[in-house]
This record gives sequence, C-alpha cells and structure tokens, in this order.
Amino acid sequence: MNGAIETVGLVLVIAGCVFYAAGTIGLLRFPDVYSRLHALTKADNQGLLLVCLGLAVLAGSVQVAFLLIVVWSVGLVAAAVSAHLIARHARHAGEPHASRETER
Amino acid sequence: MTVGVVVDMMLGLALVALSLRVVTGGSLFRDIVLFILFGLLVALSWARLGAPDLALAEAAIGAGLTGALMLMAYRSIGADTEERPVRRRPGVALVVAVLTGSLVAVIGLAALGIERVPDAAGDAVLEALPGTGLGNAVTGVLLVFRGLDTMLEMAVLLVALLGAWTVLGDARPGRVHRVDRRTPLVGSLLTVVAPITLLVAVHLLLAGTDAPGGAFQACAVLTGCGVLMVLTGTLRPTAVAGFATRLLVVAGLAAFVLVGAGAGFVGHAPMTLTGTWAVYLIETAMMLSIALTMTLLFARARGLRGEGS
Amino acid sequence: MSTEVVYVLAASAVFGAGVYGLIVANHLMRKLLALNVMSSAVFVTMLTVAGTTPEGPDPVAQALVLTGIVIAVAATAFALALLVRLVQETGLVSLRAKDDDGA
Amino acid sequence: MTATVLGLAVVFLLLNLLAGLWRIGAGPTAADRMLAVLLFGSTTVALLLIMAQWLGDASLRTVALLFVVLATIVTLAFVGTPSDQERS
Repeated sequence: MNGAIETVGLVLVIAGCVFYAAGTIGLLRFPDVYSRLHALTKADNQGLLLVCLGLAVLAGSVQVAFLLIVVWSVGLVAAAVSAHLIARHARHAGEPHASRETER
Repeated sequence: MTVGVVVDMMLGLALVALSLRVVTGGSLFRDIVLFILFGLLVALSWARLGAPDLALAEAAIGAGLTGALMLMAYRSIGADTEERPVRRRPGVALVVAVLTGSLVAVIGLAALGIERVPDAAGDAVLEALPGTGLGNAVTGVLLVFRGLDTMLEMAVLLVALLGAWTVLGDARPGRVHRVDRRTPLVGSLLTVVAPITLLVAVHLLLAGTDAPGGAFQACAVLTGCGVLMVLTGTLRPTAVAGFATRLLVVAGLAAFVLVGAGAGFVGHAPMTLTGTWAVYLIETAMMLSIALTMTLLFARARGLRGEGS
Repeated sequence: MSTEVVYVLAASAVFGAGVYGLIVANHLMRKLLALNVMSSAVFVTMLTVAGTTPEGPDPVAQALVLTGIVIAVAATAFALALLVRLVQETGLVSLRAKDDDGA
Repeated sequence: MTATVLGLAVVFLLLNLLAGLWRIGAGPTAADRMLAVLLFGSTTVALLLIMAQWLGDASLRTVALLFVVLATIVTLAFVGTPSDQERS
C-alpha cells in the first residue's frame, strides 16, 4: 500500500519535471520573445503544480500539503505578473512578432 | 559516486561558468542578470550544504535585493555606458587570478584535511545552547554568544546609511522609476504578496529562536516587501528623514545597547541576554531597523511616505 | 570526490574569476559585481572548511557568513550610491579619464 | 528508491537550468534575458521543494516560499525603468 502511494507521488514529480523540460525547450526553440514567454510560464506553472502534488503525496502530512498549496498559489500570482510585465515591456520596446514578420 | 555529489558537481560547474561570464565583459545588463542567477545557485548550494539559515538569507538578499539594487543603479546611470568592457592586456590579471584562485584551493583543501578538534567553538555552542533557552544554534551565536559582533554589525549598517545620505548631498531623492500604475496586475500583486511577505517575516522572526530563521532572514523578507512598495509607488521616497524614520533606523543598535547595559545594572555581566524576551525584543528592533535601512538605501532616499499623504 | 572538495574547488575557481574581473574591469559596476562574486566564494569556502557538527555545518561559521551576507549588501548599496553620484557629477563610469588609455 | 528518483529529478531540473543559461547568452533582447530569470526562479522553487523531501530538511520549504514571494522584485526592478516610460 505504502509502495503504491510512493509510486503515485514519484510519478507526479516526474510528470512535473517533464513539463519543466517542455518549458525550457520552448524557451530555447521558439522564434520570438512572446511565444517563448508563453511556453515558459504556462509549462512551468503546470510543472510546479504537479511537483507540489507529488511531494504532498510523498510527504503524507496535511501541514506540508498546505504549505505546498500556498507556495504554488503565490507562485502562480508571481509568474502571471512577471510574465505580463515582461511581455508589456517587450511590446513597448517594439520587439518583432515572428508570425507577422513571415506574413510580410 | 552518489547522486548527491553529481548535484554538487553540476552546481559547482554552473557557479564557475556563471562567474566567468560575469567578469569577462560583454553587455553589462546581461552580466547583472547572470549575477542574479549566480545568487540563486549559491542559495541552492547552501541548501545542499545543509545550511537553510544561509539559503534563506541568500535567496532574499544575495539574489533578490542585490540584483534589484544593481538593476536600479544600472538604469539610473543610463543604458550601456560601457565603452570598453575590459582593459586591453589582461595577461597579468590572468596570472594573478590563477595564483589567487590556486591559493584559495590550497588553503581550502588543506583546511579540509585537518582533523576537526573535539572542542571546536561550534561544538561548544551546541553544548551551551540548552542553557540559553534557544533552539537555533545560529541565532544563539548571533545574539547570545557573539552578541557584541552583531551589535557592531548594526553600527556598520547605520554607517552605510549615513554614508549614502552624505553622498546623496542635497540632490533630489533617488528617482525611483515606478511601474506604470495602468498595469492592472501590479495592484493585485501587492494585495496578494505584501500581506504574505509580512506574515513570512514575522514567522521567520518567531521561528528563528528554534528553527532556521531569525532577525536577518526576517529583515530580508521585510526589505523585499519595502522594495516592492517603493517600486510600485505605494511608498514614495522623500528628501527629509522624519523623526520616526531616524528613531527606527537606530532602534536595533539602541535595543542592543540598552539591553546589554541593563544587564550590567541588574548584576549580570554586560551584554548578557537574560531571557528569551530580550532575544525577541532585540530581534524585532533589529528586523525593523535593518529593513528600513535597506529600503532607504534601495530608494536612495532619506525618508519614505505613503502614496496619499 | 566528496561534497566538501567539490565546493572548495568550485569556490576557488569562482574567487579567481572574481579577482580577474576586479582587475580588468573598466566599468565600476562590473568591478562591484566581481567583488560580490568574490565574497560569495569566500563565504562558501568558509562554511565548507569549518567542518560539521552533528546538527549541520558549524553554527559559528554560519553566523559569520550570515553577518557577512548582510554587510556585503549594505556595502554594495553604499558603493552604488557613490557610483550614481559620480556619474551625476562627472558623467564617467570608471575612475579613469576618457582620454586615458590605461592598459 | 524514492531518494534516488528524487535525486535524479534534482539533476534533471539542474540540467534545465543550465540549458536556460544559453538563452541569456543568446538574448537577443533584454526581455529574453529576463525570461531566463523567470525560468531560474520557477525551477529553483521546484528544486528546493524536491530537495526538502530528498534531504529531509523541512526548512527548505520555507526557503521555497520566500523565493516565490520575492520572485517579482527583480522583474519589477527591470520593468520599472526610465527607458520603459520614455518609450510608452
């Protein structure tokens, strides 16, 4: 029984790591700053959620689970605001938009 | 080789690579960003070395606050003003760098090879700790066993602020360029994050007697809150230090001196902290003092006032 | 290789890099970055060589490093205030005059 | 078993961080470099949480909480700038 619970937790953590990898690949491969931002923020938040869920299962304590929820929710707010501010800054600085470039 | 050592090696390599990039020139902005990431990795190293107290301080100060300070100063002195990043013939510098680096390596490795003496100061601290009523050995060293050092550290911080005020001269308070208020998310960020910051700071302060945390970590978090409020324009820098500001800036040092001298009057040796109440009192005063000092240093201002007033 | 050896070696390399940056940098802010890099290296070395007690790294070394981190940021803030004033007064970001080739 | 998997997860996330360093070198814009800071921030939080479980050190979770709380400061310092307001 314990083994099964542990496996579930580890699988969740690994799934979270996969999302992080997706975010990093997006950051490295996508053509313009906006799509990189999009890939990074979304994937990393999902990754953090899965990691937090997995660790909550592994820790098996309500206190820890609560702390992890708080970390994730604050992280969500912080990531949303940071991403918004950076995107806004890039737009004001007139960074090019890859798809519009190709349309021309 | 265990997974742990693999993690250490990756962290170590990343630290070296980052530091090399930071010092070898190029875009100054890029190097400030790299320096911030360097701080984050140092915080991870403290976590690996089993020093969560330091990880807390490094995360808030080393990575966050120093980075924000650098970015703000970079903006104040104008964009890339750097004409020539490095001198032309760095040969001598390279030799000196290799020599000093090797010296550190030799000293460090030799020190690692020395057998730890059985009654080292750290062990003595752990032995004497139960008598102080504290559970966190680092807090014990800072406030009880080496309280004088910490008191003088408060003096150093005060001198740094006075120095900055002097340099500021009669110039206008530092132009802190606020984030545009039309950005709707910034307000909600403050509503969510500021109260949590305060909670975390107080939690760290109270937990610091028994668990990792304490006045320095708490003040770092509180400074973060202050910096956020300055950056969003909730707090405005002013050119005059009000009475409350002056009082708060010296509060940490004053609390230390008063409690330390008071112990002398009631028959203890001077600088003896006679109970956990004294620790809490001094830590609270220190937290408020340091946080205000750092926020003022950040804003390059003599005082702060609320947005409406 | 043990954890301690890895961190001591990494810290010495970082320290060397910091020294190099401090010497060759023209821009004063880059010199400051190099100084901060050096102090981090010193902190890591100090804590690592201090050895461990049953309850983690030596608490005296931890307290020293903690003090050091706070002092370092205060000193950096003061130095940046000086730098900003220097730029306001002279328009220079290095200590050498513009026509001085140095090197 | 659990410890090894968690350790490997830490190694994997560290590799992520190192890959992100390339974006800072490549840029090309300042915003791209700040994106790498975002990557470092969010990945470090996950790293600290996993390390807390892996090394059995609960206080590292507090460090992670501190990280997310203060994560926005650097971004704010980056965007709250004169060049931004002159342009807008």
